[in-house]
Amino acid sequence: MRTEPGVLATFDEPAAAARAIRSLRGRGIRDLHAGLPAPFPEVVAALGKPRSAIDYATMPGALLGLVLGILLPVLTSLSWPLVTGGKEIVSLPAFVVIIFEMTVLVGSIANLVAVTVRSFLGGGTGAFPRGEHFNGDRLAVFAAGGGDEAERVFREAGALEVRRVA
Amino acid sequence: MSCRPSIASLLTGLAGALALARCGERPPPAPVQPIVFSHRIHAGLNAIGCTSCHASAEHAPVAGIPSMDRCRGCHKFVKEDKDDPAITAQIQALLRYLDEDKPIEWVRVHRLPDLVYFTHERHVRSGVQCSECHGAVEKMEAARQVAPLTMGWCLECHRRKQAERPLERAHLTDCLTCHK
Amino acid sequence: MSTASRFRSIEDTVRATHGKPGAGYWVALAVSASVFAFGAWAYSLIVRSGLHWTGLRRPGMWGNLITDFVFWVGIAHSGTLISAILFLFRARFRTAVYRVSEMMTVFAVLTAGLYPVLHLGRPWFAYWLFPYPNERALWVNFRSPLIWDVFAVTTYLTVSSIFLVVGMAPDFAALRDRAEGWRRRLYALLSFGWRGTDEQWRHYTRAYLFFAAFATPLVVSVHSVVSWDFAASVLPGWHSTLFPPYFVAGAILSGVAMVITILVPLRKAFHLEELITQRHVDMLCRLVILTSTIITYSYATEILLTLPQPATDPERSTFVYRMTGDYAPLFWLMVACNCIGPLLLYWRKVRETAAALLAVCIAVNVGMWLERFNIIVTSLAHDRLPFDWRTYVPRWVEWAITFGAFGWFFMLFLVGLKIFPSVSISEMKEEIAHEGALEAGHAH
Amino acid sequence: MSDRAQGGLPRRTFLKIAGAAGLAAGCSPKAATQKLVPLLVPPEDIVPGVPLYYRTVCRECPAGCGVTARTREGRAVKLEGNPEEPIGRGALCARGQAAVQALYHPDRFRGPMRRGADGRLSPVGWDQAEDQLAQAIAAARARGPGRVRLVTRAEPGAAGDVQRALLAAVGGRPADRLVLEPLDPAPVRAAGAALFGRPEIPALDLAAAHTVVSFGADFLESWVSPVEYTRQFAAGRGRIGDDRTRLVWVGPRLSLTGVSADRWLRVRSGGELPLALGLLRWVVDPGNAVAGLAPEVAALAPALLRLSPADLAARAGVAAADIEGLARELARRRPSALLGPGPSSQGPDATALAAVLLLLDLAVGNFGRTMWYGLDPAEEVPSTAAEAAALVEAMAAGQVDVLLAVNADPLAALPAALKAGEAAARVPLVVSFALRPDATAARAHLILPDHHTLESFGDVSPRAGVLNLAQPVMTPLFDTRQAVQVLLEVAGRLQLPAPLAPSADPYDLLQDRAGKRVQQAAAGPGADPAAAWREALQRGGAWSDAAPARRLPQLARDAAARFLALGPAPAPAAAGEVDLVLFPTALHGDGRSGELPWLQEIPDTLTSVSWSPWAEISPATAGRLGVRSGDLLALAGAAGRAEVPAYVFPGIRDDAVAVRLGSAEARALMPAGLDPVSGARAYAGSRVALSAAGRREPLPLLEGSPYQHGREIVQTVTAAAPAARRADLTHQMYPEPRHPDHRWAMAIDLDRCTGCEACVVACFAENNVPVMGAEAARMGRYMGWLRIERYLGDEPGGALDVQLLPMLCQQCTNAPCETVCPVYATYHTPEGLNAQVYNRCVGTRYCSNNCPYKVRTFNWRDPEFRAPLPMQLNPDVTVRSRGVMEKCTFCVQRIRYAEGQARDEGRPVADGEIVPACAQTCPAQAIVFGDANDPASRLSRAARAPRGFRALEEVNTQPAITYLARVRRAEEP
Repeated sequence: MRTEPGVLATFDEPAAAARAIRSLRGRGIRDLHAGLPAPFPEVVAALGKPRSAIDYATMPGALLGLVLGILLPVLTSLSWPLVTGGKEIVSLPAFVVIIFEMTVLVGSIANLVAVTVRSFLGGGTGAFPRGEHFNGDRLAVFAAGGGDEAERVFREAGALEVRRVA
Repeated sequence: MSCRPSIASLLTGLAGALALARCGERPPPAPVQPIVFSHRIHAGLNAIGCTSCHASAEHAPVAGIPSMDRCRGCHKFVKEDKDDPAITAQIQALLRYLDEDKPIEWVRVHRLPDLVYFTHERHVRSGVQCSECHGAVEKMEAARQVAPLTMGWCLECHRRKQAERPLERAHLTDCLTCHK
Repeated sequence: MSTASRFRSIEDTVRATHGKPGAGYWVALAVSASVFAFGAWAYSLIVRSGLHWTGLRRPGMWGNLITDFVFWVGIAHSGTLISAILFLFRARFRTAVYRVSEMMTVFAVLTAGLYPVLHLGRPWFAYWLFPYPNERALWVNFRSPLIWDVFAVTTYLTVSSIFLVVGMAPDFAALRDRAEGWRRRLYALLSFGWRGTDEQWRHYTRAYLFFAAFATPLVVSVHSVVSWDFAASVLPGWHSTLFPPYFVAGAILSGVAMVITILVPLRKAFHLEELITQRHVDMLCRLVILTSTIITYSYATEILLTLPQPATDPERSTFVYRMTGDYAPLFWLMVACNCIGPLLLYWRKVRETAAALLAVCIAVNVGMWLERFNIIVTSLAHDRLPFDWRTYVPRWVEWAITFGAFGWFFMLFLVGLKIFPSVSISEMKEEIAHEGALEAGHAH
Repeated sequence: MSDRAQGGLPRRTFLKIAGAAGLAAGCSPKAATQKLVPLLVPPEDIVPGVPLYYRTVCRECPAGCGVTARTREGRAVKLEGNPEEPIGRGALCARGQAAVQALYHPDRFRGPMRRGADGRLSPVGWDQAEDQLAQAIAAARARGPGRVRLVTRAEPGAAGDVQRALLAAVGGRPADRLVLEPLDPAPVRAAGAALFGRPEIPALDLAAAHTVVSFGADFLESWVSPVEYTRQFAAGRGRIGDDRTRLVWVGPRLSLTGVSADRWLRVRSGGELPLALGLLRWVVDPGNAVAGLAPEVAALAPALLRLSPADLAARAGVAAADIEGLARELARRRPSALLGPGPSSQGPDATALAAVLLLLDLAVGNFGRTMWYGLDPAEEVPSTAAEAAALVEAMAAGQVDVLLAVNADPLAALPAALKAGEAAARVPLVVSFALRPDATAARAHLILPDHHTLESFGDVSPRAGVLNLAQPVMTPLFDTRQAVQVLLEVAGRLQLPAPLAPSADPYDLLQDRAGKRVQQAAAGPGADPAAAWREALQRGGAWSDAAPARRLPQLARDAAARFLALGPAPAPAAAGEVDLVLFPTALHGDGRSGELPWLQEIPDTLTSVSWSPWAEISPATAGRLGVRSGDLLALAGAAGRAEVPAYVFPGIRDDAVAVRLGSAEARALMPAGLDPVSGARAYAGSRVALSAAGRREPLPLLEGSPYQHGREIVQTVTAAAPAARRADLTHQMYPEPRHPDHRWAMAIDLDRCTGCEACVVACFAENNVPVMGAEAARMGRYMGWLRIERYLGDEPGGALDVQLLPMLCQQCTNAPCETVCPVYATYHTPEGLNAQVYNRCVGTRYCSNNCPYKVRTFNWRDPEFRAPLPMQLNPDVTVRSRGVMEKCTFCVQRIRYAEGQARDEGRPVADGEIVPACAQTCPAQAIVFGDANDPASRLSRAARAPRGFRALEEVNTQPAITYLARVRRAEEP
C-alpha cells in the first residue's frame, strides 16, 4: 500500500462529494479515491471506475463444484458397486441434488475467497490514506497527488474540511 | 461393533476418521505370556508344522490351540536343553503345569471382533499361507500380531484375489462374506 | 435534518441495542439456557441407554425429533428468502428486517442440524454419513435422500453463514470506529479490516450480488430435498410429487411468521420503531397470507386427488385416517392455524395490534409443527399392512428435547442480538442518502 | 457389537459356569485381554467352531418326538426334529424347541437343597439328601402301604419301571404312583374299553382321511401328538380338487386348529354330544340309505331314531340342516376321521361323546383306514383326575408321609378347587425333583434337582414299534442328578431284599432295558446286536413299523346302548352366566413348560397376546358388558373366581368365555367335576358369572387392525377360481439386478400353515433374537423376525374369515429399505439376499419406515440374556447391540455353511441342502426354500403354482417369497 501525498476532503452529503469528484476529473485530476459508509451510487458513478471483475473467480469456482459434484457420487459408487433397491449403480437422477449442492457450495466459497482478497484484510484500500476511517456519518474523497487546485475544488463543492496528507 | 462413543466419534469428519484409521493400523506389541513359549525354537529350529499344533486350522473356523496333552506328547521326552539353562528353566515351568494337570492360560494374540465371520478353514484351503496373516512366526520368540487385522487390510487382499478371477470370486467383496 | 445526523442517529439506535442488558434480557437468557440444559440432559439419557426412552415403536420409527428437524429447517428459510430473493427483486422493504431474519436463519440451521444426529440409534457414528476416505474403503450411499440432506443442510449452513458474516462486515467497521475495549477488538476482527473505500465497495457489492444469486436457488432446493426424505419413499402419505413446492411454501410461511414473532417484540424492546416501521411488518404479513394460501391449496390438492380413489386404496385410507383417525384433532388444529388464522391478517387492525399479530404468527408456527408431525406420524401409523398399524405418542424425553431446541435457538439469538447489528447500518444509510437525493430533487 | 450385549457376557458366564476349556477360541473375541485356555485332554470330535449333533428325545409332552440337538463347543444351542424318527419326522413344535431354554433357565437349581426350620432353602450334599429321603421312606414303609406317594409325568420307559419297582419294594400299591397328564384323553380310552374292550388311543393316519371332523380336539396344537397329526393333515392340503383333506371344527370357540378348518360348527359348550348323536342318527337312518354301513352300527338305528333331530339340533345350538350337511359329507367322503373330545369339549359326558364318535368312525368304515387300535403300548396309562383327587384327599387326611414329585408339578396342575396346596402342607416330607422352582418345589422340604432331558439317558416308547432313546448332549451344567439314579440310590439305602436294578447308573439302566430290546430285535443270523445298539443310539432310537392290527375292533354286544341316550337338557344359564371354555394352546399346552422366555414372548397366534393371560369374549358379550380388549373381566364360577383382561374375539359364541389352560387364572376357575365314566376332568360343562371388573390392564397385543380393510392382502382360491390375482408389473423402469449363480427364495403354503408358531421359536433360537419382556411387548417392541399376521376378516363387524400370513423379510429384489440407507448398511447381495450389515448400521430407521412389510425390528435398548441363557446363543450370529436395525436373513449363516461345504467338496449346492430354521422345523412342511435360478428346484416348482401370489405385489418390490393361497372349500352340494 503506497501512501502518496494528496488532498483529503470530507463531506456529509454524497451529492456534494459526487459534484467535487466530477469537477476534479474534469480538471484532469483522475487519481481519486473515496471512503464511504455506504456504497452511494452517485459517488461510485462519479468515480466512474470499471465494474468489478470478481466474476472471474466465482464462475470457475462454481464450475469446479459442478465437476466435483458429478465425480464424487459417480466414482465412489463405482469404487465398491453395491446394488440397492434394484437401482442402477450410477443413477444420475439421484445424484442431481449432490451436483447442485456442490456447485453452490464451492461457488460461494470461491466467491468468498475472491471478495476477501479484493475487499477484506487490507485489500482494495488502494492509495487511500491509512488510519483514515469513514464508516460513520461522513464520507471522504482523496485526490492523490492533488495540490492547491484540488483544495479549491473541494472547498467550492462544499467540503466540511480539507487537508493535505503528506 | 463398539457401542460406546469412541474418541473418534466426537470429532466427526475427515480428520478424526483418518486418525481413527491410523491408530487402527498399528498392531499391538507382543503380550507377556505365562511361560515363554518360543515359536522360533518349535516352528523354526525344529521345523514343526503349524497344523501339527494348531490342528483344526484346515477343517474348522478356528485354528485351535494345542491341548496340554499335545505338549506332553513331546515334552515327555524333551525335559531340558543341554546348552541353554534358560530354556531348560522354561521347560521346567511347562513340566510343572503338566504335573499339576493345570492348563496354561495363554494371552490371546490375534483377535477379530465378533461382528466378523472368519474361518481359518476357508483361507487355508484356498491356499493362503499362514505367514500371510501371522507373519514369520518361526522367527519370533514370542508370537505377536504383525498384521493390523483391520477391514481395510483384509479387503486389500480380498480385492487382489478377486482381481485374479473376477467372475467366480465376486463374493470376495460381498459384505456378508465376512460380516455376520 | 442533515443526512449526516440521520446517519449518526441510525448508528446510535443500533448501538443502543448493544447497551447494558436489562433484567428482562437476563431473565429471557436464563430461561432459554436452562430449558436447553434440561433438553440436553434428557438427550443424555438416550445416549446412555438407547431410544427406548422415546415413544417410538414399529411402525412409527420417526416422531418428534424428525418433526423438529423439518420444522427448524423450515424456520431457517425466511432469512435467506428475505435477504437474498428480495434483494434480487430490489424489494426495498427488506433492508430494515433482513439482518434479523438472516441471524434467525443461521441459528435455526444450527438447531435443525442437531436433529439428524440426535435421532440416530448410534449417534457416535454420525460421521459415517459424510463421504470421507477411510481405511474401510467405504463410502456413503448417494442414492439415499438422507445423504442429500447431509449435503443440502451443510451447504445451506455454510452459505447462509457466509452471507450473514460478509453482510455484517461494513456495519462492524462502523461500530468498530465508535466502540472501545473488547467490543472494539471484536468488531475490528469481525470487520476484516474493512475501511469502506470505493475500491472495497466496488468488489463487495458485486460479490454480495453473487451470494444472493447462489442463495436464492439454494433456499428453494434445501426444503425440496427435505421433502424428498419423505417423497422418495414408498409410504402412502409420503410418496407425493407435490411435496417440494408444498414444503418450500410451508417453510417460508413458518419462517416469515417466526420473523414477525421475533421482530415485533424486538422493535418494542430496542425502540427500533423508526427503522422497522409498520410498513415493513405489513409487507411481511402479505408474505404470510400469500404462502398460507399456497399451503391451503396444497392440502386441498392432496386430499381432493386421493378421495376419488376406491376405499381400499392405502393412499386414500391414509388421508381419511389423517382427517378422521386418532390424530384428527391435530389435523384440524393444523388447518385452523395454517389456513384460517393467517386470513385474519387481511385486517389492518390485526396487523397493527402487536398481541393479535403475535397470536396469529405463533399459531402459524404451532400449525406448521403439527403439519410435519401429521405428515410423518399419521402416514407411518397407517401403512399398507393393517396388522401392523400402531399409533405413536411422544414421551416426555422427546418433548424435553423439542423444547430444549427452542431454548438453544433463543439462547443463541439473545447473545447474537448483543453483538451483531440487528439492522443493517450501511444499507439503511444508503436508503437515507437515496431518499435525501429524492427530496433534494423535489426541492429544486 | 457391544461388550455387554454379547461376546463378553456369554463367554465369561460360560467359563464361570462350565469351566470348559478351549471355548474362548470358539466364542467371539471381545473382552480387553483374553485368555486362551487349552484343554488338558482334547475330547475327540469336539472341534471349536464346528457343530456336533446328538440324537435324543423330546419330553415336553407325551408325544415323545425324536430330537436332534445341535451342539457347539460342547453346549446345546438348538433343538431340531429327528428326521429318521417316525413321529416327528424332523419337525419339532414350539414347546419342543423351547426345551433348551429350560436347560439354560437362569432359575435352575444349582444343586440339592433342603428346607430348614426357618422355611428357607439351603444347599445340602447329595448323600445327606438321599439319606434323609431313604430314612423317611423307610419310616413311612413301616407305617403301612400308601404312606409313600409318587407323582410323575408319563414315563413309558425305564424311568417308569424304576418308579413302580421302588414303590412296590416299599410295599406300595400301583395306585400310589400318580401319573399326571392333565390333557390325556382318558374318555377316548374309556370309550374304547367300553365299546371294543380296547382301553387305547387309536393311532391315526389323517393323511388318508378325506374329511376330518374334530369335536374340540386341538390336534394341530396340543392334542395327543400334534406334530405327527399336523404332518399327516398337511399331506392332504395344498390341493385344489375334491381330494383335498377337509377339516370341520366343532366347538363353541374357534381354536387355532379351527382356523385350519373349512367349516366351523358353532355348537354351544356341551352341544358336541347332541351333534355327534345327530350325525350318527342321520347316518344310520335307513331313510337316508347310507351305503356300506357297518352292520353292527346300523343295528343301533332303533335306539337312535328315538332321538328327534330337531331336539338334537336345539341342544347342539346349530341348525338341523348343518348336522345333516355334515352327515351327508361323512357318508360321501370316505374314509374320514372324527376326533374328540379334546380339553375344550371334555365335559361330564366326555366318554359318551368319545363313544359316539368311535361308533361314527366304525359306521363309515374309518377303522383300518384312518385309525387303528393296537399301536398304543398302553404301558403307561396316565392316572385319571379321580385318582388325582383321591391323592389330594389322602394328603389332606394326613395319610401320606412322603410325596415325591418327579417331573410333575401337581400343585400347579391340579385345580385350585382341590386345595392341593393345603393338602401338601400336611405331608411331612414333600420331595421335588424339579429343575427350577415351581409350585410344588415351593412347598417341598427336599429338592433333588433332576438333570434336564438334554443331560440325561432314557428311553421313551410312545407307540408300539417306536423306541426313542434319550442321551446327554452335553455335560450337566449344575450339580444335578438324574431322578432315576436318585431313586435307585435311595432304594439302595433301604435294606431291600434285592436291588431294584443291577446298577444305579442311568446308562446301564438304559442298556439293561432298551439295549436288550434293540439287541433282541437285531438278533438273528449274521446280525451284530452290539452294532445295532450303537446305531440305535446314533440314530436316536430303534423303529420297527409294527403292523397295526388290521382286523376291525369288535363292538361288544349292547355296549353302545348306554351312550345313545341324552341326559336331561342343561338348565338355562342364569343372567350374566356364560359357559366356561378352557383350552390349551400350541405354545403352552397344559402349561407344564412353565414360563419359558420364548413361549412368553411369542404372541398367541389367534389373539396376538403375549406375556399375559386373557379371556376371550364375543363382540356382543363385550358390548353387553361395555368392555373392550384390555379391560379386566371378573369371572366367578362354582370352583373359584379370577380377574382376567378381556380380549374381544369374534371367534367365540356369545354365551361363552374362554381362558387358556395352564394359566393361574384357568387353574382358579377349573371345575373339580369329572366325567364319571372315565374319571377324567370335566374341563367343559361349567358356567361362570361374567362381569366387568371396572379396571383396565392393557394387553400386550401384536396386532394393529385385525382386518384386511378390503386390501386383499391374504388371498384365497377356490376350485372354481384356482388362480391367485397377480399385479401387472410389465412396465419396469430399471432392468432387474442379475443374480449370477443363486437367487435364494422361499414359498409358503398358506393352505398348509396352521399357525403353530414352531417356525417363530426356531427363528428365535437360530438367530439370537432377544426376548425383551412384557413392558416392551406392551409398548409394541416385539423383536421377532418372523411373525404370523392373523386377519379376522375383511371389515370390522364383517364375516369371520380368519387368514394367517407368516410375515418375514421378503428379501425383495427392489427393496425399498436399501435405497434409503445412507451408509449401505443394507443392500442387495449377488445371491438375492437383502443383507443387513449390523456393524455398519447407524440407526436412522428409515429402512423400517420404507419397508411395506414392516419386518425390520430396531434394538431400542441392549438385549439382556441372563446367565446361563447366553450359552444357548448361536455363535454364528452376532447379538445385535442397541441402536441397530435387524431382520430376517434367510438364515444366511446356514447358507454360508452349506456353500462352504459344497466348495470343500467341489460341487454345486444341492437343492434342499440349505434349509432355514423356520422351514426346517415346520411340522406342516408349509415352507419351501431354494434357488429360484434353478427352474427344477423344489422352490421354483412350488412358486410356479397358480395359487402363488406375492404380498403387496403392486408395490413392485419383487419379493423373493411366494405365498400359495389358501384354498377355500367348495360349497357342499
